[in-house]
Amino acid sequence: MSGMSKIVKTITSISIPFILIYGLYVIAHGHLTPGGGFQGGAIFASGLVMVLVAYGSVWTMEKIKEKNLTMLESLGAFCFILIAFLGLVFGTVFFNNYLVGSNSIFGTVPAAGSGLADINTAGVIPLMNFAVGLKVIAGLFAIVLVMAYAISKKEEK
Amino acid sequence: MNALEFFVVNSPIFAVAIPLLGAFLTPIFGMINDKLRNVFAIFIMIITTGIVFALSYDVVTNGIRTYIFGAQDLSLPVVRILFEVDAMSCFMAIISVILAVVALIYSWAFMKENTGLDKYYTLLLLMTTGMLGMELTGDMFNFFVFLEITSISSAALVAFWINRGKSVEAGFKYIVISTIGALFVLFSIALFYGQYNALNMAIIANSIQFTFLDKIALVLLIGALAMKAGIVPLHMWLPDAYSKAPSSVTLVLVAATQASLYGLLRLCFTIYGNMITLSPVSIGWLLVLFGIVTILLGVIMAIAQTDLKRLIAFAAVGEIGYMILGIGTGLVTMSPSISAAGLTALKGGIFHIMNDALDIGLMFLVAGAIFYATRETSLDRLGGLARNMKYTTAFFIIGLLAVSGLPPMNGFASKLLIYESTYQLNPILAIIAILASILLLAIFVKVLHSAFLGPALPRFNEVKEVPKSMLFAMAIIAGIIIVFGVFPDIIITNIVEPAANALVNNAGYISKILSLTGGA
Amino acid sequence: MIFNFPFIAVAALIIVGLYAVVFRKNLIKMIIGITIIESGVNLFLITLGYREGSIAPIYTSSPGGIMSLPVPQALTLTSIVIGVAVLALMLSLVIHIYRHYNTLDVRKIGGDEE
Amino acid sequence: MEKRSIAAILSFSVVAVFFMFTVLLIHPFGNPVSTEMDDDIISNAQTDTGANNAVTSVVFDYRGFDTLGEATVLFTAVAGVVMLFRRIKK
Amino acid sequence: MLPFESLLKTLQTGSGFWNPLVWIVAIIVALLVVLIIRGFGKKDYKKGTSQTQAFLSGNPEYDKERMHIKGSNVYWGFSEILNWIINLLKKMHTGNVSDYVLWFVIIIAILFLSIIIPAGAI
Amino acid sequence: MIDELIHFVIPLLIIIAAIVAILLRDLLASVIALAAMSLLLSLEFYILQAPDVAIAEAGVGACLTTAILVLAIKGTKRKEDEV
Repeated sequence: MSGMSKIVKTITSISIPFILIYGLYVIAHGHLTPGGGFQGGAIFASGLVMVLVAYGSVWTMEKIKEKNLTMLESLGAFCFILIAFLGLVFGTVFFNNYLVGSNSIFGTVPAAGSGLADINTAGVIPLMNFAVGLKVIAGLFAIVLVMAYAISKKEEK
Repeated sequence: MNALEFFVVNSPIFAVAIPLLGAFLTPIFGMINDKLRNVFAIFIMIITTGIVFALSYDVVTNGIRTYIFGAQDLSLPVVRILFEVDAMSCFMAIISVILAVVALIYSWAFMKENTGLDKYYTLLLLMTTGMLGMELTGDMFNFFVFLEITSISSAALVAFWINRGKSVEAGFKYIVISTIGALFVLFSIALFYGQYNALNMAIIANSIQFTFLDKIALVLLIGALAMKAGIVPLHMWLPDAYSKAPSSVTLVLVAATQASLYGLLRLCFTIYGNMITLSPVSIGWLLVLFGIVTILLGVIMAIAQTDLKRLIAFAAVGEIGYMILGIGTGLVTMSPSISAAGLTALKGGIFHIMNDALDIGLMFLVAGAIFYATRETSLDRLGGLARNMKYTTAFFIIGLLAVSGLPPMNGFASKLLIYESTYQLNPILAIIAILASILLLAIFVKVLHSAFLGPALPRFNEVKEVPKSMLFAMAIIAGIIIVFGVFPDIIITNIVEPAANALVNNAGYISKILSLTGGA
Repeated sequence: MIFNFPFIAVAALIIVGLYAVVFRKNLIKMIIGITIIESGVNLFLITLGYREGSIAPIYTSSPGGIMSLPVPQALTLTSIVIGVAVLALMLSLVIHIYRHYNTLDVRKIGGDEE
Repeated sequence: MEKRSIAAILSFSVVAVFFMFTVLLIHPFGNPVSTEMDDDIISNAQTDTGANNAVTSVVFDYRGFDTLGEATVLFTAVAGVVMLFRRIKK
Repeated sequence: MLPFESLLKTLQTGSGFWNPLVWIVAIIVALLVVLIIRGFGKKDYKKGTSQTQAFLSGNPEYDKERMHIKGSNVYWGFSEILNWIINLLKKMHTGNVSDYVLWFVIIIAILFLSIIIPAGAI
Repeated sequence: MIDELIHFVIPLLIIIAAIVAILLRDLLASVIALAAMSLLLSLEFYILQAPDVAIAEAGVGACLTTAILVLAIKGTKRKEDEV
């Protein structure tokens, strides 16, 4: 895949920030509105796949190495399991939501029943959302990138 | 709470989380140094082994141990995920970790010349995590998730040698089969959820009514798990996957197959434990039938094979039949109430799970060693290897005696239990089982003759003994085989009998959870 | 009137997917069949959790009233991600199979002979 | 017709019939029979986890370990795909 | 530590028993008998001389490849008798994934019929 | 009434899309049909009051799955073999 025409590239570069920001929004507001790490990560990765389609896999592979992506994914997974372990250290058991009800970040509890809530709620859930989001972005994009690169390499031969 | 108590209380989660953490960190160590990565992976697995042994000791002495994720106490609608570890789970976990440690040690020299070893070690650790999760969990959906982890990592590892079409194809077959199986498992879980609004195994077992939908779920779960466990006629992926994977992977794959078998046992004895005997067609007789067919097909197909690894794979199918036969006999003879003969059969079946893992595992390791030394697995081209590979030959002979159930190896002890209990059920079954065992001996004597004995072939003059790490890995398993064979009673009273009792005692399994919630 | 029609759709999707796996000769078609089975199971889970006249289980500016069940939705999320992971691995294997055998016909690959 | 097709059609029809019975015998559409676990979650999710989205609180708190498993599945798949497309020594 | 007596315990199987240590003693006795018989053998047998070479009725020895009985030739007659069932079973292993899934569907159908119909639940 | 009709029509469309996806000979076309099925499934999830799952299904099922499948078809071949 050598990339598409200039028109496609321009339109992609204009529209890509909106998709990425929407993805990040979905990740960040996972505990308030529909969405979360997986959904936002999938949207973000879809935006990146658009870049891949427009600019070609060889170009993308030069900019973003597959090794970096897998590293990022390992980091996301590591953060996730680390947060779970912190529940064991600060709280009592693995996966304990030890931040909720405390006065630290994300510690407030929303009023019961329907209504608007602060983003500063839900304890470790937003942190986990970000860790999973990072992991899903890196993971899904790594899959598509590696497959696309391998296929384009094969076609060159 | 002192440190030891903290460790024991949290040991179920450490057993799963530590290999998982190791898998996440392996790529980072791989970037630094190859040897460091290998040492790290082995180190992680040895720690896990220690944890599993500590957990088993605790469970056998103090009874079932539970672990609640995310909270300390439980209220009656069980919303959280639970680990529920009884002696049976521990028994299977011990098999998994032993095989994983041996496979990691064996891989050191065996896989040395390949690229992509970072991912290889990561996937091997993930596979072990998946198996341990399947064996320790007490939640249906969690079981499904770990089943998927195990299948995906196994399928990728089966296809590790991507420059061979057959390996890739075997990996594809395995992933298709396991995905379809897992999807039907998920469907059955949804059926349970829709009726009882519960995902915990004990809660489901407590409230199960054996309605029409429960029977549908039972059939789908038996079918899917039997397919993953390699029971005839759903075994066909097994020879492909076993024979085309690298030998170290095959060793862990044996344990993965048995983890699915564990799921089948958990299903029959715990979830449907109260109800299974009410069915007019006894599930026990069904399992006995499956067992006999599996034994016969595995052994007869093994006679016809000319490829060493495929031959061992079919022998493995036969060995799976013995376990199913033992367990099925246990179910049949225990149908009105728990009887001594049924418990003996169950003990034989469960003990044979461990023995099969060790025996077949040793055979695959020997096959891998032959492949490493000669780059050849076809029996028509091998010959006279005993001259250059003395230790490997010795290990092969140990494995041969163990697989065919000859004393003083471990295979004899478990097969004796199975023969005697099936004889009480129906003598013909026992006779078939013994005949199949004799055939297994004949098959492996053929391998011994055509691969190791005979004149020294000129093309194998340069063959050398395999490296020390591979010999060490084989020696570990051979040592365990001999110890188990010479002192079977210790193993049976200390590990197997608690496992069999735990499996039968589903009331205890259920009441443990109910007592945690404050009910019952 | 509709008489469990979404549930019937689940059964139909599973049967259609199984049909594709068993009768279609093309490997990618088989994979599409597996995806369809998976969609059916996902739909089953969500349909199990639906309550008539309910709202989504989210409190943020919700109008109030009964809520549909949250657990099946969480399970389905997990199942969807597992599905895409399995799909990626299967397709990678198919690409490799194509490179070795130069065909996607399921009958032309495999077989016992070496 | 060959043997395979006959066996396939017979078994498919049996399985289809039983699946249809399954989906017809399950509770009527939109009226789950037992909902204790979910009602418990719906009423307690806000105070327990502080999240307004009950699904997120199930995903990351009540059944957080499943999510870890799911993340591991994705990790496994990425490792598998990267491994399958690695460069191999000739 | 395990007490020593427990090592010597017999494996009870409900209707019989098995004591591996007794068996090992028997094996050692048998080995001793074999060694004694071996002691009666010819003393003038030397390795490396022409005594050790094969004698094929005066014919020259074939090369090693032809002398070796290959894996598929061992038990030739035995597998010839079992040929009908082996061929039948080999036909079952088509190596086709669709067939593997079809077997799954067939088994599911059989289990449905054999478990659910007799119960009369429908 | 209109609710019931929607719960009837959308599953029906999903089934039709699935059948089309497996019957078409052109693999690319059948992948597009699969994407349509995923999108309809996502709509159905939304109607069944599961917006979380609907977003995930739209992002993963309709976009990434299609991308991976199209890549795989590009790496292999487009037409299903005759016979």
